[in-house]
Amino acid sequence: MNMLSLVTFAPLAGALIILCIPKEKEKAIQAVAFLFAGISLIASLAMLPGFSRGTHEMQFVERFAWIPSFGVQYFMGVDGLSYPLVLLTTFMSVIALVGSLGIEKRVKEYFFWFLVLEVGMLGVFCALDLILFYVFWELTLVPMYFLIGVWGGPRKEFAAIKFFLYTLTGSVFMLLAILALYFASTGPAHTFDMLELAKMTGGWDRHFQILVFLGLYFGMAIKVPAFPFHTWLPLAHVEAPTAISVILAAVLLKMGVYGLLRISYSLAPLGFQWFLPALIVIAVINIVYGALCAMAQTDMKKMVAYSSVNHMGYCLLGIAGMTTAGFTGAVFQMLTHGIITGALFLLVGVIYDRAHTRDISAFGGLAVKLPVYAALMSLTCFASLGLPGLAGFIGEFLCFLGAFQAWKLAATISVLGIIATAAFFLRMMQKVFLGKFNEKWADLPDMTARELISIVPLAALTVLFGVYPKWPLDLMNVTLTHMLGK
Amino acid sequence: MIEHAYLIPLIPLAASALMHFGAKEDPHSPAPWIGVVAMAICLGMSLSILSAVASGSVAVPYEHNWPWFSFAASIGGKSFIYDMPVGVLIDGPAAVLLVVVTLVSLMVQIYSIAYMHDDTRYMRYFGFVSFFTASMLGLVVSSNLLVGFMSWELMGLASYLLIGFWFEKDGPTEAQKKAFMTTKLGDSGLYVALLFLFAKVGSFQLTQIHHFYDKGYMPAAAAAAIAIGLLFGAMGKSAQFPLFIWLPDAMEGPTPGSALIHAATMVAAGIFLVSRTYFCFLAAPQVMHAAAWIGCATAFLAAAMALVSYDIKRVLAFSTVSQLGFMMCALGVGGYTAGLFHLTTHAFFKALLFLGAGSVIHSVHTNDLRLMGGLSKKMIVSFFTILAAIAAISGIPFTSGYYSKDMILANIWHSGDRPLFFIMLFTALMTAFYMSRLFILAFWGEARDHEKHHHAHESPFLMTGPLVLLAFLALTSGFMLDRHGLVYKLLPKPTISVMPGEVAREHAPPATLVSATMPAEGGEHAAAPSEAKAEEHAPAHEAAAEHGEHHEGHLPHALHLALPFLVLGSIGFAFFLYKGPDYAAAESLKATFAPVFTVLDRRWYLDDAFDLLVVFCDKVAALAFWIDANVVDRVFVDGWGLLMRIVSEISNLIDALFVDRTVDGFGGLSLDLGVGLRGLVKDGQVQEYLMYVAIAFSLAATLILTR
Amino acid sequence: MNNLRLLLPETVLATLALVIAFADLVVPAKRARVLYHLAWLSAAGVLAWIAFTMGDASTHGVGTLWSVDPFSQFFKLTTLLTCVLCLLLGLDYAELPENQAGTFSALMLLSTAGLMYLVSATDLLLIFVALELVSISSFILAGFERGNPKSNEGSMKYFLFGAFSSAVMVFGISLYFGATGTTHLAASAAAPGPMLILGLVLILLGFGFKASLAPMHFWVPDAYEGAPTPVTTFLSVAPKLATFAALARVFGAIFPLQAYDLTLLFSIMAALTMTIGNFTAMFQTDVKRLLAYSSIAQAGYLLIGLAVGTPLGREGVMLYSFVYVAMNVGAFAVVQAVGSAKGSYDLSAFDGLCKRRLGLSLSLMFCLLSLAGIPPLAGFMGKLYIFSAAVQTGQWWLAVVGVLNSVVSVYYYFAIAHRMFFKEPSDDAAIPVGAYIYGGVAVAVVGVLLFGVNPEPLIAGVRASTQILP
Amino acid sequence: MNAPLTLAHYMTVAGLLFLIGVFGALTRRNIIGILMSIELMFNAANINLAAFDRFLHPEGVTGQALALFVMTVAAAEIVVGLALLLAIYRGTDTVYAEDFNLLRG
Amino acid sequence: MLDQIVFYSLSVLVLLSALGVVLQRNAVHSSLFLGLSLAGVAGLFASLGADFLFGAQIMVYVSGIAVLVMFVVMLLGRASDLHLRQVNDRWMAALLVCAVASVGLLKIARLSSATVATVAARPGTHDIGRLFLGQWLVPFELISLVLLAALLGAVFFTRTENAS
Repeated sequence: MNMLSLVTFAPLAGALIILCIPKEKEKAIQAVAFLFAGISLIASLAMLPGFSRGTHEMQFVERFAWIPSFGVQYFMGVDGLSYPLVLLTTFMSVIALVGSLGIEKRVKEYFFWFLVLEVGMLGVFCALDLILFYVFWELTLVPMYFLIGVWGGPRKEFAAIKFFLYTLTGSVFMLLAILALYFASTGPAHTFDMLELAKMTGGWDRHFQILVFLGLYFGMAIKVPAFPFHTWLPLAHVEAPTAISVILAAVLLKMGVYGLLRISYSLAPLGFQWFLPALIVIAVINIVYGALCAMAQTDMKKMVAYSSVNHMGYCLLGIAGMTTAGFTGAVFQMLTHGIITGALFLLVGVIYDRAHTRDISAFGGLAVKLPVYAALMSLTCFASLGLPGLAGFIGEFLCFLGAFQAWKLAATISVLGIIATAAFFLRMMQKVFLGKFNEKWADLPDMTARELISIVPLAALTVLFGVYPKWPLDLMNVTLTHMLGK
Repeated sequence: MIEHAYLIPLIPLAASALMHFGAKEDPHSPAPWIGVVAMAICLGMSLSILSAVASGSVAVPYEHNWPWFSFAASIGGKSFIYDMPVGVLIDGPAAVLLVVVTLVSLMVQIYSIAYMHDDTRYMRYFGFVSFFTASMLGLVVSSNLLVGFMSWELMGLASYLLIGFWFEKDGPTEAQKKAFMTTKLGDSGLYVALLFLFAKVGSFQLTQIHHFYDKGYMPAAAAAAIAIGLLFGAMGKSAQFPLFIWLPDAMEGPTPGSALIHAATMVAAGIFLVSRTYFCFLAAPQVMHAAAWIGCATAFLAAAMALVSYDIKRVLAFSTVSQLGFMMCALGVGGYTAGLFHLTTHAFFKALLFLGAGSVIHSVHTNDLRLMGGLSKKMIVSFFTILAAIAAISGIPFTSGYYSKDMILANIWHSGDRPLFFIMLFTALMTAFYMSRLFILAFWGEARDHEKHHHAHESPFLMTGPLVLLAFLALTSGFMLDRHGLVYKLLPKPTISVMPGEVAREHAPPATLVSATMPAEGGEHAAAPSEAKAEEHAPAHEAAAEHGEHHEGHLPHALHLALPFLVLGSIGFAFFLYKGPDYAAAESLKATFAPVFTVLDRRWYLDDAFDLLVVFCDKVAALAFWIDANVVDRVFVDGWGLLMRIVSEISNLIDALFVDRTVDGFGGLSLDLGVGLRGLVKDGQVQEYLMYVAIAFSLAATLILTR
Repeated sequence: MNNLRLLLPETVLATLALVIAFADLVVPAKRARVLYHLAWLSAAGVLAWIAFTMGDASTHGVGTLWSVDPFSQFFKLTTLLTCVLCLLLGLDYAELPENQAGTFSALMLLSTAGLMYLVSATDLLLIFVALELVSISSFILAGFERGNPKSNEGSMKYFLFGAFSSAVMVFGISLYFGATGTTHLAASAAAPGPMLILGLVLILLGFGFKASLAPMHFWVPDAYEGAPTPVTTFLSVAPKLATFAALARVFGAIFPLQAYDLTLLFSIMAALTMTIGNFTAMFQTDVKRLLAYSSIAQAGYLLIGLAVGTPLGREGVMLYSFVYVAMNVGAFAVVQAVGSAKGSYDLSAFDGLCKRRLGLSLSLMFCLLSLAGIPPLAGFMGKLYIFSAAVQTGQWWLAVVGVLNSVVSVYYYFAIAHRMFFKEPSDDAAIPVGAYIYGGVAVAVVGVLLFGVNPEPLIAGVRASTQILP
Repeated sequence: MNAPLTLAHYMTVAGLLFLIGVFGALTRRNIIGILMSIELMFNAANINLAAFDRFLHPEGVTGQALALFVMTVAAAEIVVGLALLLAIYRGTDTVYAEDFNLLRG
Repeated sequence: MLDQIVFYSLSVLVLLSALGVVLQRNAVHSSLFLGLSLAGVAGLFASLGADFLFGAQIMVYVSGIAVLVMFVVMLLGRASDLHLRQVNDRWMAALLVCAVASVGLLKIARLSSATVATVAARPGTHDIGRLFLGQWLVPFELISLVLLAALLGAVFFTRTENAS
């Protein structure tokens, strides 16, 4: 059975079915969306027993010629790097769907675009052919444009087009780099096959690899987002509806880091090494500067958005270390950042839905009134600031561990970012939950069942991965060791 | 029993979870007893472990590890899967600390049942205390530095929760943030040290790291860096200068919680960390010396602040800081045993002091010493127990403090650093002075505020019981431990047989081999031979160390004899100044040295500096965001807009040459080029179109032909 | 003699055009619509004829002034396809004078026939005459809305521009003749001298006019905005693509750019065309004008394929051309439906279209996305091919300009999407959509999606049709 | 003056005539003027063709024949142009090129 | 010598009357100059020995097109036009463009130093006919389609009843 195709395209089937349902039948539309996202989730989980932790080879491979005259294949497969991200995607999609149940406007279109978006995201992580990868990569843009632009906040339209143009600019350069790789490939015919291309890197000169790397990097860095290409992120995050912020933070940003590891590193190793000194500087800037910017925010959502900049900096830091620990940390950090920041956005959405403001200073003492909310928010914030025992710590620490071997000074400076992260999260908690209760919010209800359903699983995973990170780590260890071993 | 040591942190953790999630808020709920019982069990286990260790019936260090998780790592370019274990490592100091922590925590919890009875979040409080204790116990037993670090950080969280327990008020919320942030600042040092250690050793296991150091594989520079990092971490948690600013503010939490923080958990953690990684410091003598001076500065500065404060809890807090300075100083001069000895004794008498102070505050509803006075008549148990504690902390002969402080001073004396010694000696006398002052103001003489005095009453048994027990320990623990050199047996100073740099680098085995060849499990087998080997290799060192310990145990005879009299003199001076209802002598002295008092009152301006730092950070953050919104976004978002602008300027220029047209600037998404190009057809003049064609082709043709 | 047989389809089509032109005199005005049907059926018949005989080698060959080869047949197919679709759209275009159906369809067929001659021509004389046939028919078609001053004005500008270009081109042809002694296009006859080069450059101007290459593009927005929408659709596709075919033949197969040092000129023109088209389109508020600039930009992308001068580039041009038919016709068909219903082609006419006509909105969206080159739509495959050709020859700067331009294009394509999906409808007026428009849109969207997801048959077809006979 | 006539002479005349035509097309305000200028450009090409035919390729008639085609096409062009102009003149009452500016931007 | 005199006088006639075409303020004079210039071109054809071309030029251009233009000028002309500038304000730029272009054009002219070649038999008009109906049949037929299209256009644009 073609599991990966099932996982990837089940939501597409759902999207097409939704198109056929009259738009008044909102319940049916939601049900279909859940059904097909659920199929995807279950199918991806069903791969878990069959997924071998002991090999670095691609698994569940599907391959047939797609555009033979151009050497393009339909080539899907997962390994320890991509499989955890596939799981993250299917899981977070279902969570975000729960978070989407509050959508009341143009329900049909919303779920249609949502499912299309999920197809794109899953495809990116499964594709092993560069063109296929690029197609899926771009496929995420259009749904995202609509999801932000129709269902977003006050400046949604500007945010949507900025997101689109910005990321598209990056990805077209990536396309050029992909084409350059194609023409550099040797053998009976040119190929877009990532695995084949990775074997040929030895024959390419350094100059070429640097150019290719830069092209690829431009696309990836905007997605990550790495300084100075990060400024679309706060805007997009702030304007997007809650569930879409969740997806944006949890999955979309991961595509950039994944691309760096899967493509930039594998296909232009010399370029990658050439770029490392710059990458480490960018990582440090992302961490420290992102945290500082977050500190200056009064809007909770924007603060969380900047914290994403900060957290993706850890991923870059881990990658820049060029050590297995760093890579492991980066991948693990992707997972945990997805879960934690997803939860954070959901939680910010909860308060926004009630109070219609996200201004940190508008609240005060809410812990008395909303104990469950306060507890979950605190847990998530502490997880996000890297408190040991919660998921954020392991990834962050491994990133540092990996980077420190190569970049002692940079890693040491980055540690300051941890402090700054703690500072802004603590301040937010202090202003919102602690202190004197602001009587304005006297009739704020605590969390509803639907909200709990979407957030509690994330909180549980946060704790679980914090105290027992073995499961996700075991999935990726062998693959990452092999990546650096060659 | 020792094989079940892993349960010691887990039981309170489970109790905490149970109390958090399993019980409803209810002042009459018996649920707090869950925590008490859990702690009692832990205390029992700890005592049995301690006795086993003391009697030598189990071999120490005892280590046992379980696999936890694995991750891919690489050291020196070689990749391997590192199996991170989680485990326990019990040695003498750990065994002692277990008893201290569980005992103090037990006392605090029993005491709190009465003390916190009326609070709305009664249950939550006990949950926090158990959680706090569990984190500390985790640090104590952990065989693995990373797990230790995790416990360490969780302790930070616990302190955050406990200090901010009354979060409706602004004071506690500020204090909790300050505590968390300041210790976090220190933790960053520890963080870097951990990274450095792993980068060098390829393991987080204490025994393996010790082995690595023992063989002299660690380069001197790295050793110094690691030691600095560890020291920095300890400075944050153990409130050393200049990071001690959080501790006085931490008073905002419930008083029994403060007792826990000051006696058994937070502040002890830093000292314990230094002792746990003492070999790292031994390999970096300069850092040790710096640690001694930091301890000294801390001790002196804090004691000086304690001289002038009228807030009973603050005086105690400053005294804690000061005493921690003593411990750090002791560790810094090589007085390992003395430092830990003082940690132990201090735990008892400081817990006692806080609980006693809590009892007093509970009774008179104020923290202000000036409003107390004459309480000895009303609160007889509190009076005597606090008297015992003050005797101990002041170093009255044969109380516990006398032994431990004596040993510290002896160690400092033997380090040969005379300025250090005399400052510390002076600080010891200041200790006696301010504690006596506190005592006199609170209990002696006549009541100054008769209303409060009238309401004052003795606390219930649940509160006085722990006081009595702790008073007993404050008086006797020093004597008990000092007898027969038990303290040296329980708290032996670690050694390293080869100093860094004595082994050529190339002889060092690849670091990965260290972790690869040393199985994570059965660490006790691996550790033991290394210990044995160390002895084998350096018997001379060992003998010298042995000799030194005994020698360092004593001050020169004259000093040793003079010390009690100096202390008594200091106490007498306090009586002289603060006798009488309006302590006129003290007030006149204060008037004479007003500037000094102001400086002390302002706490050496360190808090102001901290506030400035906070403001500065806010400014930096605001600046960063401004840059982001106004520079980065402009330049990079509309990123290539810059390029477009240039192109457009050029096209503009060409345009102007022929048709004299200006292009308006255009905001938004840098549509300048578009504007310029659009200008070409602005008027819809067909002959203008033709003109452009003619221009283009005449130029092109001419260029091609005249090439 | 002369291999006249090879040109049979064109000749038949031209004859049918004549028949329709004269039938106009006898068919009563009420029944004039029958002439539209006759016309599109004729074109469709010829289309089928060529399609079915395309693989037949006997239909290929070299004539005195022409070569019929798979390459030319491919472009004849695209031209005929466009013609059929535009005639169908014309059936649903109310502004055309009813009683002029014969003239209209005859002129459409005549220009189509002219384009078919053009793509096969290997002689400057035939090229010139064919171009003139197309031009004169187009001038008239562009001015076909007599009552609309914009239509007249557009036609006039188009005409003046066209006449000027013809004159320049003729001067170029005269120079070519002077240099070679013949009008036949054959590299063997021509030694690259200054006269030849100047001649070729001036001839290029004539081609550039038809293909709307910068700086000969100025007429495009005016003529497109003024012309009846089906004509705009036709003009934006068929003459452009056929001219590219002729350019590929002349400046690719016969006079390789590299040998005549024209690569840089072509590259600069390509870059200019894209940039001007895209950056100017950003400001348009009239959708037809916007799409006119977009079609200029598209010509720029196509020119990259020629500028690289490789077989891959030529394949790219062919692939892109075919895809371009679908996406551009689809886009214009929706625009025609909305514009006719609202009586305005202003962007605001599209406000909230998705509330009224979700299908139309999505179709237009797909076509626009395809024009922007967003995968997995057909336009992406075209762009992929074109840009890869540039990358292959190392013309990096051209590729970079190209991709950046496709980013810019998103800005204005999405301005329409923005209107359709993000705005509220301004009025409650119904938007009637004719059956023929639905048909055209359906064909276009299916093409855009199908060739995007599964481009292999198209690529195979292109690969099989690259052969250019001398 | 006495130098034998060469191709260069004719080409110079043709070139100048062409440029005069271009100049007129670019500057005449009256559309008929533009049309006439374009006619001059066509004629310049024809001079070229006839001269090349005579000087370079006297053995054939290609040049002359080509010039005949050009003539025909030019006639067709001007017919359409004048008809168009008449039609527009009826609507707008102007023959000046700069008045045609409905379509712009 | 005669050749030279004929050539130079015709050239001067052609160029001067062409200048008259583009510079004359009065459109009627302009069209008259057009006829003169075209006649001069016809003379140049004759001097080049292209007799048929000479005839065609006189028939088509001088007596056809020039007259047609003159009709239209008179049809559309107004007296007030005489007082208007007939050259737009881009003339300087146009002059510059022409100057630049002349560099290229004169350069190729200078390179062409061929003199009149003597051949045994100059092909005549019948060869043109043979060419039209032989090798160039298709363009020859096509040109009739061009004329047909122009005819359709002329009819379409000038039909008054359609103008609404």
